[in-house]
Amino acid sequence: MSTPSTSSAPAEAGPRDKHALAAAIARDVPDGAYVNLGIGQPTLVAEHLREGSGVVLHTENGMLNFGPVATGDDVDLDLTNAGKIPVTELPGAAYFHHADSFAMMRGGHLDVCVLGAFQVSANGDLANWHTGAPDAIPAVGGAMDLAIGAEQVWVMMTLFAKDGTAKIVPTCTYPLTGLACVDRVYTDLGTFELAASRGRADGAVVVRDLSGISLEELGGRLDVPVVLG
Amino acid sequence: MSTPSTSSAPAEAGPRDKHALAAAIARDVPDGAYVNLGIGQPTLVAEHLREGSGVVLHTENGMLNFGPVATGDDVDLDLTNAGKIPVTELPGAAYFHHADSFAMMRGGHLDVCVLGAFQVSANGDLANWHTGAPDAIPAVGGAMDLAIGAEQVWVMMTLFAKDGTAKIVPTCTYPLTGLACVDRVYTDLGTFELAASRGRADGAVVVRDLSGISLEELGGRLDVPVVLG
Amino acid sequence: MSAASILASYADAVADVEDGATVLVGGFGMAGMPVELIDALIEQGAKDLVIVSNNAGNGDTGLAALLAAKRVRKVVCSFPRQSDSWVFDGLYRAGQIELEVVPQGNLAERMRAAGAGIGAFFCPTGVGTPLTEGKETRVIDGRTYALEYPIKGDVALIKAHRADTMGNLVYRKTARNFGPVMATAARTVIAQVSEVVPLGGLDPEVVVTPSIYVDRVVCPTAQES
Amino acid sequence: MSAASILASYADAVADVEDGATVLVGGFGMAGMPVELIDALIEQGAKDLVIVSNNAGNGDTGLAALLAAKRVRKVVCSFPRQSDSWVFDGLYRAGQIELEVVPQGNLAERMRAAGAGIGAFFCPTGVGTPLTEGKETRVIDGRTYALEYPIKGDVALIKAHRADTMGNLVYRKTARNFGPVMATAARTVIAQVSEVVPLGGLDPEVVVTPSIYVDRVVCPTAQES
Repeated sequence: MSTPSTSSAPAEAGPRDKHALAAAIARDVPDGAYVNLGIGQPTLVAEHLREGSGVVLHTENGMLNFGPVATGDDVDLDLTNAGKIPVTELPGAAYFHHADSFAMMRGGHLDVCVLGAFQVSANGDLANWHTGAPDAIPAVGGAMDLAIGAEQVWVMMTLFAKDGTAKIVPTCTYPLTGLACVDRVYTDLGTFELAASRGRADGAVVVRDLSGISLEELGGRLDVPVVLG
Repeated sequence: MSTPSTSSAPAEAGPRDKHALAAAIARDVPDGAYVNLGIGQPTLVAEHLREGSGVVLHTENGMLNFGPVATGDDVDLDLTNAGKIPVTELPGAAYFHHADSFAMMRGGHLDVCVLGAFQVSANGDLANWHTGAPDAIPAVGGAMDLAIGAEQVWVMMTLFAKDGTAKIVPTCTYPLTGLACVDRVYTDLGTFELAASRGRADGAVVVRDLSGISLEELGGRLDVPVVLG
Repeated sequence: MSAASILASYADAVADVEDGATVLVGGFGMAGMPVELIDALIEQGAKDLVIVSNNAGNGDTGLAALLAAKRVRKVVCSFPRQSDSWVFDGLYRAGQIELEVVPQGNLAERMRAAGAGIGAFFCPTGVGTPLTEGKETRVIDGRTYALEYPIKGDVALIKAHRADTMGNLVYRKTARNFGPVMATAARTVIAQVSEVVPLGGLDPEVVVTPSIYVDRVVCPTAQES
Repeated sequence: MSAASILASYADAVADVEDGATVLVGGFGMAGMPVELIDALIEQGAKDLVIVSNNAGNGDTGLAALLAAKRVRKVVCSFPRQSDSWVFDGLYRAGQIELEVVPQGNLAERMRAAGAGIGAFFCPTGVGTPLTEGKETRVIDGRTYALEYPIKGDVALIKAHRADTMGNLVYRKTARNFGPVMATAARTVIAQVSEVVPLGGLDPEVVVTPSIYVDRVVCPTAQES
């Protein structure tokens, strides 16, 4: 995946690591947006938000405007994020109960949520809660609520699984989290716009910010048409 | 209606005035009950609750445990009951918004509500929001929510309208507020148990506390069977 | 949306309300009624409005004045008829205004549904009465319910007690009433308040309407942002 | 119901929980988890329980201990599988416990519906996924919804921060989570708190769960009533 770019498309030196990816996502979050960052890698986005951006973070366990992870004396077990990690409170925070928190999500009041994924289909179907393995214990948490709730649903993931199979697919084979809900996919090798592609007659996804892969190679390794945007 | 009693049934000296009626209702409210008193005459019940009864009053505009009507310097236009009359706040009060307040009602959490009525049918249908007059402007407020919400729905009314027609009827002719929702009817001439009667094969209503009317006269003036309870 | 704008001018706050808009108006009687915002809306001139509010105006001010100015096509409310609702009464009897009467709890719950992304809900209120005539009904666990749909606003005009500079709101006593629900149910939420406090000036435990729901806060003495 | 009883004994508070009861258990991870009430329930011995909670136990204490004691027939939750959910995992793989996975927001909203007297509601969450398979769906305004039913509890065990002597409750930070919703959805609501304050000791503006919802308040240092 570190093949040098051979395409005429703009390409960075190599694939983006998770920090570069988080930084890229953070740059795209509008100032003042209300944002939910999913458990795991998406939480890294918080570290890259511009000082003074006014971005307000939501956690589905009932809070708006939490701050960095708590350390030392700031740890309070009554104040955690959705990953059950102690966090801090910023001025202007608000607490609310679970039904109100999910009403906020389901009602479309969040501007952006960033989620991890196993698979995303070209039309924006999301699979991120269950591998479909017969012996897996299913656990969904708030993933389905976030997938259908936020105004913009962004996925943060590697483009290919460890075994080399693509995670942007014509049709998800893993159990779905939500239908046609993903607007944008940020990957190590490029950023894909699905919202735009939903309007395309050819079913293609639009890629930008290619990193460490050429458009040609990308086209060869994905089963969905890709155009440069 | 002040005909002396000619029956063997127990009867008080004469019909109960609204204060005697309110006092009778107040005596029946269980200690510690959560109660909503409808606009108009039912609000009189509050004045007759025993000191220390622990009864908590709910007002649908978003408050539990309000106190007497406010006077003088205690008047605060941000603190009113459902009749838009300034009231006071007791220790242990709580404020909440309208959706929460009606969730409380609809969810069956109130023990008792006391409502006025135009008509009540023997099976407990309630008509108290609209006379059916073609030129009347319909206005329902919280009546329908209260009618179906409280654990016990009690009606406070005169038994006969000014024109002498009975207000406990086989079937309501006025537009309904709720179906089979009234448990008990307190009137100037007696107290009627409808909840019990709903189990009776003969469709009779059960009367107690006859006041200023005999069972025979009552039976003659109502179109529903009456038995003494 | 981003954190609320703080405005000192009621006129600026309602400048973009469009003809034909559905406007949710807070208050139960005068408690929580955003009188200054309504006055500004009258001044602004938008017409053919649909007003969703508990009442249909009292006396000659506030909502009643908006109605009297012939700006309202339809009122959705629970209790139009009051001793001092002569403006509405006159228009209604003259056939110059539409009325949808909704039980008070359904009014609140239908707006909550709009704010909470609920498509419709089965509600027991009003079953068997004229107010659910024609509605789909269903028996669930032996009880009959009618299907009720969300009420969404283009704009909500509400009155709160205090705001912080982000737009978090707290209310005062029973003036809270419809405000918090309407704040969730409209595309643009405009709150008039008595005071704007600095960021950090509201305890996060007691915020009733979080800033995410609020677009504009209006307070004549506030510093604009 | 009347104002809450104040108890000093967790054992007394759960003494009447019956075999087969549906028990709503508050908390999100350990925040808001009523650990002492769960311990008392283990001691009490009720079995064949249906537990409704966000998770299915962590480590070897609390809910996990209740599960390990084989008192639970079924768990209704959004997220059973965690790094420290070995007790549940073992029982589940051995076929000794039933599991209903519910999206977290549906878990909350279905309990809210139970408390609010809503018969069922059309919800967009999970449409097209295995978790709405077999559910009635409907297209409303171009969007597809699945019909969801209330979840009612016989008992709710929750943890709040402070109570007054009537049973009004306030919570602390994100430990609030499911507590206020569960308090509306169960026939008998039992809240453990850190402190009981005298009547008038809670500002009526900041009460989160009004006393009407609360049957028993447990605090080891409280004077019983």
